[in-house]
Amino acid sequence: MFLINCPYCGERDQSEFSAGGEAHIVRPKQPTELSDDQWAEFLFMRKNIKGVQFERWNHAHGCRKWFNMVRDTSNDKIYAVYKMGEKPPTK
Amino acid sequence: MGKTKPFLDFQNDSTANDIKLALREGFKSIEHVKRYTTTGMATDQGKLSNMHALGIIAETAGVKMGELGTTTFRPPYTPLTFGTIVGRNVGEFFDITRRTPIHDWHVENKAKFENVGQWKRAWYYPIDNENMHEAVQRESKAARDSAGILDASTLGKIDIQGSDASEFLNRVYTNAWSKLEIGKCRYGLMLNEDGMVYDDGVTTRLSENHYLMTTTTGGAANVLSKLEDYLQTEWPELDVYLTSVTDHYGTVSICGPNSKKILSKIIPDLDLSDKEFPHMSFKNALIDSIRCRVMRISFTGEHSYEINIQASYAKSVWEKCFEAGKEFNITPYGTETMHLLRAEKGFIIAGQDTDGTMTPVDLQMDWIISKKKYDFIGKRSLYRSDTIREDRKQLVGLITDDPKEILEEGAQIVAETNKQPVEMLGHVTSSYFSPNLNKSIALAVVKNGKKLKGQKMFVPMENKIINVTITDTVFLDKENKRLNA
Amino acid sequence: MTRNLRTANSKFIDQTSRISFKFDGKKLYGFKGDTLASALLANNIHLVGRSFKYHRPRGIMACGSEEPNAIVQVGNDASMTEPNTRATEIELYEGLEASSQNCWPSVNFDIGAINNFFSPLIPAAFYYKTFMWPSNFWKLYEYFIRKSAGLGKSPTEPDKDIYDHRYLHCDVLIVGGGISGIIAAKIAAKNNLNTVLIDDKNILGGTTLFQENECFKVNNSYSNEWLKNEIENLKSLENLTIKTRTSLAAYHSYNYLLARENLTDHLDINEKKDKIRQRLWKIRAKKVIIATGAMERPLIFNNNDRPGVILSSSIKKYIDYYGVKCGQKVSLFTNNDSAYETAISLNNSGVNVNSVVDIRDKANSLIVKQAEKLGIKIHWKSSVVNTSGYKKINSIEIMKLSDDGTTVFGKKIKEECDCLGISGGWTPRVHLFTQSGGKLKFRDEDNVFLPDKSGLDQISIGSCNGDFELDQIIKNSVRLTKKIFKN
Amino acid sequence: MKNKYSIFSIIKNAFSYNENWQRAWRDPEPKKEYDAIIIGGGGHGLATAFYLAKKHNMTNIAVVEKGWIGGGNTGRNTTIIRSNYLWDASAGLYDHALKIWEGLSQELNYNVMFSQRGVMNLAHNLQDVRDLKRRTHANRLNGIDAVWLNTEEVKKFCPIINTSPDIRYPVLGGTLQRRAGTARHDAVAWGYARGADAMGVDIIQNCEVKGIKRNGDSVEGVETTKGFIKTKKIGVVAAGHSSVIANMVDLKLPLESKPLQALVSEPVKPIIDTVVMSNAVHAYVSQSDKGELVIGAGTDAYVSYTQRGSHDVVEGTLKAILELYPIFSRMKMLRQWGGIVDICPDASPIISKTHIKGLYFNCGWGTGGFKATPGSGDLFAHTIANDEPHKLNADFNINRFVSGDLVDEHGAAAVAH
Repeated sequence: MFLINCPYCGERDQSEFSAGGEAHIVRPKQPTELSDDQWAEFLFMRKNIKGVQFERWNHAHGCRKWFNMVRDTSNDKIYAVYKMGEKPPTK
Repeated sequence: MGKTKPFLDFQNDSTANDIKLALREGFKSIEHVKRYTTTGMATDQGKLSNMHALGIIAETAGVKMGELGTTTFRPPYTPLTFGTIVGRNVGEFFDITRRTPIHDWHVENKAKFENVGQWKRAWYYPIDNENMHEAVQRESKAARDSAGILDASTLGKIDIQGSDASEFLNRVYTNAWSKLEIGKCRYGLMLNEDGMVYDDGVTTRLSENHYLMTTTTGGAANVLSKLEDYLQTEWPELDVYLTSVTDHYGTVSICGPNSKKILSKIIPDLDLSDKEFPHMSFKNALIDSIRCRVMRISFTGEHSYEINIQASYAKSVWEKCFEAGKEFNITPYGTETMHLLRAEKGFIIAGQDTDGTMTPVDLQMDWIISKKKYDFIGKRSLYRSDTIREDRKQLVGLITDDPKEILEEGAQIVAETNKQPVEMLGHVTSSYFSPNLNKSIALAVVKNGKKLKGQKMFVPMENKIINVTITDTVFLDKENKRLNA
Repeated sequence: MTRNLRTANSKFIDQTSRISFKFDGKKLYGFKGDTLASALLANNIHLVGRSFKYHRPRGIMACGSEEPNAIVQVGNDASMTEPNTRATEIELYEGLEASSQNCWPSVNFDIGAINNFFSPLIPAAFYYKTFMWPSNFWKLYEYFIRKSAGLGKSPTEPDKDIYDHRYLHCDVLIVGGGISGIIAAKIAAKNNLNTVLIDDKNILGGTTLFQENECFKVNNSYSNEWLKNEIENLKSLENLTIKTRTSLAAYHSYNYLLARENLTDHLDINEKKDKIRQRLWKIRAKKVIIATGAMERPLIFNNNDRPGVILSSSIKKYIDYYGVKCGQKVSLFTNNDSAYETAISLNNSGVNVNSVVDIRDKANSLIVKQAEKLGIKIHWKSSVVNTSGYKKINSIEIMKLSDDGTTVFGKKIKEECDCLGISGGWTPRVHLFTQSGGKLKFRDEDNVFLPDKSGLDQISIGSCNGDFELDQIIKNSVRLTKKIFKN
Repeated sequence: MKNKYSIFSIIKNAFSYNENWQRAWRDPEPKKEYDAIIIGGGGHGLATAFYLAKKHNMTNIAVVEKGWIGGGNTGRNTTIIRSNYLWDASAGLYDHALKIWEGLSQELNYNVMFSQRGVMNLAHNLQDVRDLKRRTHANRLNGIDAVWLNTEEVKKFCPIINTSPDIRYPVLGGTLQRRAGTARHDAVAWGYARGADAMGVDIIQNCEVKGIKRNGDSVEGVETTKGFIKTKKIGVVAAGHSSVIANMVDLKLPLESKPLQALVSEPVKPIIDTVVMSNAVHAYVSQSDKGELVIGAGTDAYVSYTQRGSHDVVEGTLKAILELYPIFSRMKMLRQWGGIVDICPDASPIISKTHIKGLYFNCGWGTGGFKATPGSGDLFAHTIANDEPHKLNADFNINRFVSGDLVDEHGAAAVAH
C-alpha cells in the first residue's frame, strides 16, 4: 500500500488513487494518417518496464486530478510525482 | 536413518527422512522441498520447522546454510479471521445502495426492484398476484395506449460548461455538435479508442456554453472519469468543466399519447405545441415555483417528456404527475417495460445489445458517424482491416415463426441444424413478447446480418429448435408517427 | 486423579479466581491468567490432538504462536465455533469449551492412527506417484483423502460477532513489548514522538518478566524486577499508547501495517455479547521498530513428537509464569545454555530434573555452573536418540556422540521421565522484517538468519536482531533506537 | 530408463525406507547448442518442451529457468481448470487443454490430482444472467458441457452459498461445467519436467536469460548467467516477465504486468466440494484436498513486478466471500501471496510467432493461464516445430492487435481486469 504524494493534495493512501498506465504516450494529433501498425502501437503496445517507469495516476477519491509518477516497478519505490504537462524529472 | 521418525514439521507430519527423500528425487530448491514434503506449510507456517529443514538440505547437499536462502515469510504472521479483515463491510454495508429520490413511492406501490450497478431500480409493479410477464404486458400496453410514468433518475448526468464545450463534444461523440441549437437535444454514441461502442445518451444544449449530458445508469462514473482523463491529459487546452450532477436531479419520464395533456395540467403556462416545443428540445419551466428542466425526448417512441428537478422535490413532482394522470390511467412502469418498449422501436441498450465488440456500423447506425469531423475518440479504429469487414456481426431484428414463442436472451443463432460442430452466427441480445404487436420480438447480432434480412435462421435450444426470421430492427411505428401523436 | 501440578508461587496467576471450562466434554478448572494450554497441563492433560497425516498422539509443545500441535476447536455453537485455534494463545475464560481436532471417535482412541502403521507406504508426496490406476478411480481415492484431510470444522451458520477497523497514524510503531520494545518505547516517547507499542500478550514484559535469577541482573536488580519498574514508568509517558492483546499481522511496503486487537476473546462467555470481537488496526508509521524476540528451536531425533516433549523455554514459562509443572520427572535435551535456566527453575519449584543431555563437550557459563552446583546431572557430548510412550512420553534413550558429532556410539542409557524439554537454540522472529521486503543475512556461528537490508525506515532490535544475551540486548536496543531517531 | 511409479514400487521402496527413489529429473549443465530453447520453466514452458519431444521428436532442446521450475505463476495460482469460454476460438483452445487434462496423470505417469468437481459461475444481476446464458448456449453448441442452474439448483449444488433474496446482490442463477475442476499445481510442473527429462530434454534451473542474440531478422541464441547458448528457435514462456524478454529484442507487446493475489485459509474438514466463481461479487473459492479454502483475489490496476499487491484487494475479496458465505467469518487466513500476470487488452493470450525468425511468444494469459497449461504447451510446441500455428491457436496471434480481430473474453474472467 503506497503512500502517494499527490502534487495537489499531499501524501495520501494508495486507496484514494487509480492507476492509468504508462505516461507520455501522446494521442496522435492526426490518427487518420497513421498506418494500422502505427495505430496499434499507440493503442495497445506498452513498454511494461521492469524498473523505473513513468506512469499516470489519478487522485480519484480526492482532487480527481491526473498527474505523473516515476516509480520503480521492481520494488514499487516512488521517486517523483509531477503535474500533467510538466517535464519529467531527468534524475 | 532407517525406520525412524524424527519429526520436523509436527503438524504436517513431515520428517527429516521426507526431506532427504525429496532431495534424492531432485527437489533441490528449498521451495521445492517445502512444497514436495509440505514442510512449513501447516498452520504455524513453519515457525519451528523451517530452520531445521534448511539445515538438513544444507547438510545433504554439502553446502552452507547461508547459501540456501530462506523461503519467503508471507503475511499474516499468525492466521487472521476473515471477519477481522472484512470488519463492518458485511451485510448491508457490503456495498452502498443507491436509491432514487422517488424510491419510497415505488416501495409503497409494491414495485419489484432490480440491481443496476449500485442502484435499486423499479423493475415492475405487480398488481394483486400478477407475475412479471403479466405486469409488464399491462404496463407496456398502458404506456402505448394512454400514459406511462418512469423513474429515470438513475441515468448518469454530467454538467458540461466552458467556451470549448461544443468542441469537446465533437471529440467525444461520433456525431457533430457545433451546430446544435440552444434548447435542442441530440443523441450521441461514445466509443472507446478501439472503435467499440462504450456508452450512449442524450445531451441537451442548455445555453451557448452549457450542456447537460446523460449517460447509461451503469456507465455514469466511468464516462465521467474517461472524459476527465481526456480533458486533463490530451486536451488541456480546452476550456471545459465537468460536474457530475446525477444525484442532484430526479428525473420523471412520462410517455404515451396522453402525456402532453398530463404535462399541461402540471405546467399550464408552458406552450406544448409541436412548433414551440418539438421533439428533441428542452424548456425551462416552473412546477409550483420549483424550477425544472423539461426535455421532450423519447426512449419508447411515444410522445414523451422528461422532467429534471432538484432531487429533494422529485418525489412530490412524481406524485403530482401521477395525480394529474389518474384520469388517463397513468401507469407506473419499470425497467423491464422500458426495455420492451424501446426494443419495439429497435433502440439499443449499451451493454445489453452491445458487448464491447460492436462498432456503430455493426449496430447499423452509420448515420451517427460524422463524415466531416476530422477526429473523435475511436474514429481511427473504425478503419482497421477487421473493423471494415463487411461480414461482421451486425444488429438485426428477429421474429419467431411461432409468434407466441419468446426467445431466450443469450440464445445462439445458426443457419444449419444438422451440422456438427455447428457455426454460431450470433446471439439474441434482447427478447420480449410485445403486447402492442401481439407477437414475440427480439434483437440479435448476426454475422453479416445486414445482408440477411428475410432469411430463415434457427435458434437451437437444449430440447428444441426454434425457427426465426431476420428482420429490420424497428418493429413498431417505422415512420415515427407516434412521437408527435 | 488429582495430582497437584500447580506451584504456589506464580505472580501472574490469580489462584483466588477459579475458572471452569470444558475440554473434550470434560469439565475442568483453571485460574484467571491461564491459557487453555497451561490449564490443561495443570490438569495433567498432555494429549490434545492428533497429527495431520499419521494421526499420532500429540501434546502441547510450546507456549505461543509457534505452537504446532495443540490446535483445538473452540465452541460448539454452529455459528460461533472456531477451528484451528492454538491452545497456547487462548486465554482461559469462564464457559470456554474446546475440543480436539482431526481424530475420530476421540483423541484417545483415533481410528486414523492406523496411518501410522502404514507410514512407510505414504512417504512425502506419495500422492503424486499413486492413485492413478484405474484412471477413473481418482474421484474415489480423492473422496477419502479429502475426508481425512483438514483439521477443525468450519462453522455452518453465519457469525454473530462484530468486527471493526480503525486507522492509526504514529511517528513510531514498536512491535513487541518485551525488554527491547520497552526500552525503545521509553526512548521514543521521551523524544517527544507519538509512539505506539503493541504486544500480542495480555501484559507487557516478554520472557524477561519471569526471568528471576542472579545470573541476569540489570543495575544490580534482578532483570525481572528492573523490567517491572521500567514498565511501571512507561505509564507516565504522555506520548505513548500501549496496546496489548494486539498481534501484528502484516507489514506492507511504505510502513503500512495491519494489527489485530482481540477485544473479547478473553472475556467470560456471557460478557462477550454485543461487543466488538476483534479490531483490525490499519497503521501508518513513520518509523517501525521490530522487537518481536526469538523462538526456541526443537531438536530433531527419533520420535521427538510424543506428548510430553516440550520446548525447554516453554517448560520454564509454564513453571515460572503459570506455576504449572509440565511433569514430575523432567529430562532436558539441549545444544545451548538456555535449557539450564529451565533446569534451575524446575529445581527451584521442587520438580525432579533427571538430567540435562547436552550435545556439547562442555560449557562454562554462569548458568551452567549454577546448575552443576545444584547437583543437576549433565550428560555431556550426548544425544537423545529415541523416546517411548504412546500417549505420553515415559522414557528416553541417551547415547554418546562421536567426536565429529555425526554418529552415536556406546551403550544406550534409558532414562525414565514424564516430560522432555528440548532446546535447539534460537530463531530470531524475522518474519515481519521479510514481509516488509527486507533481505536477510546468515550468521554462521549459531545458524541464524538476521535482518540485513531494508528499503523502509525501520530497525529490528533485541533477539529478533540476533542478540541473545541480556547485556547485549539492552546495549544494542538503546544504541539502535537512538540511531533511528537521528535520521 | 526411469522407474515407473506404481503401487508396487511404493511398497518396494517402503521396505528400503524410500531411499531408492530415482531422481525426478537431471540437473544438467547447458550444452553449447540446442535445436530449441524454451525460456521459462513454468507449467507452460515444461509442457511445451514435453510435447516438442514427444510429438515433434525435438529432444535436443533445453528449458532455461531463472529460479526453480514451477516457481512462478504455476506455483501461485488457485488451480482452477475449466473451458466454458464464450468465443469459438477460446472454447477451442481451453477445451483442447481440458481434454488433455482428463488423461494427463496417465500420460505423465504422475498424479496431477485433476479433480473434476465442477466449476460454477454465479449470476447476480439481469445482465449477468444474459451473459452467462449466452455463454452456456455457446458452450453447448461448441460441445462443452455447461448447464444453466436456477437459484434453487445453485443452492442444491453448493448448499453453503447464501442464496437469500435479501442479500445485496442475490444469486439469480449460475452456470455449471461439471468436467471442470482443479489440479495440484506443483505436480503439473514436476510431472512435465520428469516426462520431458526422460526424453532427453535438459532442464536448466538457476539460469537467467540476460539477452537474445540476433543476426538480422533471425535469432542466434541466448545469453544466460550460465553462458551463451546457441539455438535457432526460442520459445518465450515467461509469464509475468514476457515484456522483459521482449524488450531485449526491442519488441513491444500489448501487455501490462500486474500483481494478482490469492490466499488460503487454515485447513478444515470438507465444507465446499466444488469451485464457485462470481464475477459481479468478485470472488472465487474452492477447497484443496488438504482442506484449505483457496480464494482468488483480484489484480491491482498498476504495473508491478514485486509479487505483492495492495491489502485493499484482499480485503475486497474477503468482503465478497463473506457476502456469499457468511459462515466463513471465523475461518482464518493462513497465507496470502501474489504473482505477476501479464494481461492482454482483450483478456486472451498470445501464442504466436513474431516478425523475428525463430522467436515465438506464449504470453498474456492474464489471470487464467493455469487451466490451459497442457493445451498451451501442445499448441506452442506445434507452432515452434512447424513455424506455423495450429488451427486452434491461429486466432491468438500478435497481429490481431493491428487488425482489430480481438478475442474479447472480458466476460469470461471471474475477476474483471
